[in-house]
Amino acid sequence: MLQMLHVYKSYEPGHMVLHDINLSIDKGDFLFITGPSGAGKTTLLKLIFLEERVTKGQILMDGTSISNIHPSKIPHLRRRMGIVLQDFKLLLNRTVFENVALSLEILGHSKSYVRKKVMHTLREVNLSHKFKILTKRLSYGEQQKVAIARAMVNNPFLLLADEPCAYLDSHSTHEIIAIFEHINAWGTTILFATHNQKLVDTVGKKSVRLNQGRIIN
Amino acid sequence: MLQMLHVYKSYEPGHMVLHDINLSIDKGDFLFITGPSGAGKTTLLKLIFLEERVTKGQILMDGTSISNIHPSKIPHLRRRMGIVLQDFKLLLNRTVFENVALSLEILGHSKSYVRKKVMHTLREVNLSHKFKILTKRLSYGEQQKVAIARAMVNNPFLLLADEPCAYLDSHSTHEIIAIFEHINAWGTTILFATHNQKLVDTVGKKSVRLNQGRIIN
Amino acid sequence: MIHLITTGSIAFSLAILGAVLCVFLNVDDLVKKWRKEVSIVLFLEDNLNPSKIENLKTKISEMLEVDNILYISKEEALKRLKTQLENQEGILEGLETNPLPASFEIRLKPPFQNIQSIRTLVQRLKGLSAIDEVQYGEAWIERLTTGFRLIKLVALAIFGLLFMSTVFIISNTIKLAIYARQEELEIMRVVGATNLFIKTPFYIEALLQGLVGALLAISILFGIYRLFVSKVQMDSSSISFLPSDVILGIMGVGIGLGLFGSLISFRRFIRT
Amino acid sequence: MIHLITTGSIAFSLAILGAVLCVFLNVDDLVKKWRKEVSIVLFLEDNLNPSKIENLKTKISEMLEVDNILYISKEEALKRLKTQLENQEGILEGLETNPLPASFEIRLKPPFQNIQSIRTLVQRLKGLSAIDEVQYGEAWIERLTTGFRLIKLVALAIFGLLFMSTVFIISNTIKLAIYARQEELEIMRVVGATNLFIKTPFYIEALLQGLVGALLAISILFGIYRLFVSKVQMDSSSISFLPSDVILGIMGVGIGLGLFGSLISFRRFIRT
Ligand SMILES: Nc1ncnc2c1ncn2[C@@H]1O[C@H](COP(=O)(O)OP(=O)(O)OP(=O)(O)O)[C@@H](O)[C@H]1O
Ligand SMILES: Nc1ncnc2c1ncn2[C@@H]1O[C@H](COP(=O)(O)OP(=O)(O)OP(=O)(O)O)[C@@H](O)[C@H]1O
Ligand SMILES: [Mg+2]
Ligand SMILES: [Mg+2]
Repeated sequence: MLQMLHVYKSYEPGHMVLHDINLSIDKGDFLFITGPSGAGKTTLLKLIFLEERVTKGQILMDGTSISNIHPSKIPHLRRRMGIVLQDFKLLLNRTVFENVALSLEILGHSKSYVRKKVMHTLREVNLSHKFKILTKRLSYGEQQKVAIARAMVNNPFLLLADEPCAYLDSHSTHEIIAIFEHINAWGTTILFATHNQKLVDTVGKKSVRLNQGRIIN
Repeated sequence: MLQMLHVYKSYEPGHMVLHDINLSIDKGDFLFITGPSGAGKTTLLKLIFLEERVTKGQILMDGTSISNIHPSKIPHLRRRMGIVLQDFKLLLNRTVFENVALSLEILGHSKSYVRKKVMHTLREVNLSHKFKILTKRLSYGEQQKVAIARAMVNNPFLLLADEPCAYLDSHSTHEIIAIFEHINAWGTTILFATHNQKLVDTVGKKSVRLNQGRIIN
Repeated sequence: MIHLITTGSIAFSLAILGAVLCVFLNVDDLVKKWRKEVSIVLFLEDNLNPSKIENLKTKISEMLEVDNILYISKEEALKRLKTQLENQEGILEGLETNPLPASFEIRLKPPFQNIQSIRTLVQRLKGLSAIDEVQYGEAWIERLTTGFRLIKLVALAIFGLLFMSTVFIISNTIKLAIYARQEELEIMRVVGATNLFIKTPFYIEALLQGLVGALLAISILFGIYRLFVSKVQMDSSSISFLPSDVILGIMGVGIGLGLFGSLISFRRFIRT
Repeated sequence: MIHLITTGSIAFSLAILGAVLCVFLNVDDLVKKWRKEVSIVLFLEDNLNPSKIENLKTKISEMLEVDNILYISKEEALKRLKTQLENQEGILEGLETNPLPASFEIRLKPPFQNIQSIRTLVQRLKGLSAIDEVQYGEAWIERLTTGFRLIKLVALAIFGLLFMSTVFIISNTIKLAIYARQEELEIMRVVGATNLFIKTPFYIEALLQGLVGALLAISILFGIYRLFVSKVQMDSSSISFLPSDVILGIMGVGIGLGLFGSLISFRRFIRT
């Protein structure tokens, strides 16, 4: 479903952040991307949701290249994905509910559907009791859960999660992993970037290890 | 050196986030504050560096109460502390060097001292090769290290670290712990908030566990 | 808070724009009134018979430039001179015959109330028979014309400066307002909102801000106008408020500025 | 970018303020010139002997209100009337004696060029012997006085509105600029920077922005002024640019506005 062919990425001329990445991800995969700080995990995910463009190489989605896709098409692609960013990117002055609902509203769903679906997703991440609270009044762990809920609520075909459990205790982390496994079983492909090798070992899914921009296995 | 006597904190009337916290921290202590997401760890630290005021109770520093200290005295107190916040609070459009130097500049140190000391601290956290780079061009793990460097650079008598290793792999985490142990040995009191119980167990220092705003042991 | 600032800036800018417009429109009215008083006097030869005079009157009144024509007989002229001389009427007491000529007083249609038109008309009038002399206060008309040009230039300069400033200030206020909300825009983009979805609320907001700003501006102006009229104890007929089409225009400019401001700002702040 | 916006807003606002000031100062000059032409005419009884006239002249010229006094003899008066009558001189041809009285023309010192002072002076003049009549164009002076009041009120209204707007817009622009840098301020506070340490750079910046803005405004104005003078083909003596103290004032206002704007903004945005 998603293929990276000889992908290179540099932010500044002369300094490659990703080197010759080759990756093939099938529909329904659950893939961990591991590696130390600065390895290029976030960059790899950004290339997939087109926040950044590849410097060299090709990214194919369902067989067609997205490397040169027109900017106006990007929103439509992103709507079908779920994205958890390392810095959450939540609207801090809106309520938890509004943040999660945003993903559905831009798809034009009906109010009643949005309400039902958002509350259901918030219940899954144990935050339904705080749906009315302004997001800035949550602890960081709680904010991270909101970000996860927003990424899941639109039943994405692809979920990109960048360190989604960095601020969660091990109990919450395993709850989230269980949810991810559940939606993965329903067909969502998951890419999960983390520096936590132990977590990857515990969950026991496929993983790719990055180091200094290269895949090492 | 630092005492909390029957401290309560609520952000909104009727909802206590911290309940009857009693804590006594001696000079040279290295204390972990653990607890799940939303337990009140960040709130506890914010009370100490006076980002928030206690709702009830007293906080004594070196025997004198800081609960009713005049706002104009707060900066002087903070300058002697080191603070690593969960969201880093770095100046993203300045270089790594400038961010770390800030802590020293407000103390009025000479340029040459600032340069020497900043570069020394960056070397400790393995970031000296990136001192000239704009902070927004760093990965999150690297940004976290900058925040740690900024908190240490002024030889604080008290270091407050809120999840300082959330974005660091286990290797970097242990490097940072080692640095903390080192400055702790030189006299800096350390308060380290984390949800990572395993880390606390590995390091084997004193710890206090919070749950729903109460100390449980 | 940002909404308040933007709306307030629009309101204030438009209020000034409106105030200057109001002053200039009133000055323009005054100038028009003055111009109406521009007249040409034709002194007639003595002893013309009445039908000749009637003929001449019809001929002149049919000229394109002429708005109306008034016949002043010798007796009328003497009466006028008497009032003009005020306290020195004694001077006329010794007269036996009336030395003053009869005359036509001609007023012109507005488009011809300028020095060029008057000169060509005078040339034609001088060619008529039975006309002794043509008087038209050349110096006064010339001074008035220069005055008009001056006022128009000042008006244009101030208005241009004002308009540029208004556009500059409003568009920049909106730019800053958007800048302050950049984070929000970025988040919208991350979750896949289209540009249209992101921009529409901003445009609606800008439109409303422009409208509310314009209404506020007009209210402020009207308040000042009322105060002004009551302060100088004049009936409101001598100073008029902005005509309704100018008011509509101000509202249009307000909305336009709001939208234009957002448009410019978006081009700068939204990448992709 | 933000600096540019703030500086630009200050420049534009001050330019308008300066333009309005410049227009009003020139109008004021004109009005002063007109006022100088306010005069009182005293008609004298016939057949006074020269020493009596000389006496009267000294007496009047020593009055507090009188700036200068001019004697117009009977002959002089007749000559004047002839020019006044232009083409109707014929009327005077039949005269045997000169029916016009001799007169004094009095001009007043500036502080007394108003209707009240004139009325009391006229009252006193009427009490003098050998004075036949006093004329002073009451209607005209009254109209001029009302005109002055009107112009002053308009000036005040526009200027007030303008000044308020300028303060409002500039302080808000700065407010938004600080708003956009709130994150930076918060970070400074976390690391223990004192308010002084945080604010000083902002104040210096505001001061510089105000100064640069004012200089820009004055340059714009001077450019327009030069263009204007050259366009209407006048020598620069008839329209004057802002006097240097007003220029200094504008610079002061610019700096003041910058500082004042930051001051207000800080009170709102810095908690602690
Ligand atoms: N916008 C940017 N401009 C320049 N360099 C960048 C930029 N973003 C990231 N980099 C560099 O690219 C490298 C990889 O960054 P990336 O964020 O992908 O790492 P990561 O694996 O996500 O690390 P972490 O676990 O710390 O988040 C780093 O060395 C970083 O300094
Ligand atoms: N500004 C605020 N206003 C209202 N409630 C707040 C505010 N900040 C935190 N809270 C609430 O206080 C509680 C404790 O928050 P705190 O941030 O101290 O938790 P924490 O232990 O640091 O959690 P985490 O590990 O997720 O960072 C949470 O329930 C949170 O919702
Ligand atoms: Mg990353
Ligand atoms: Mg916390």
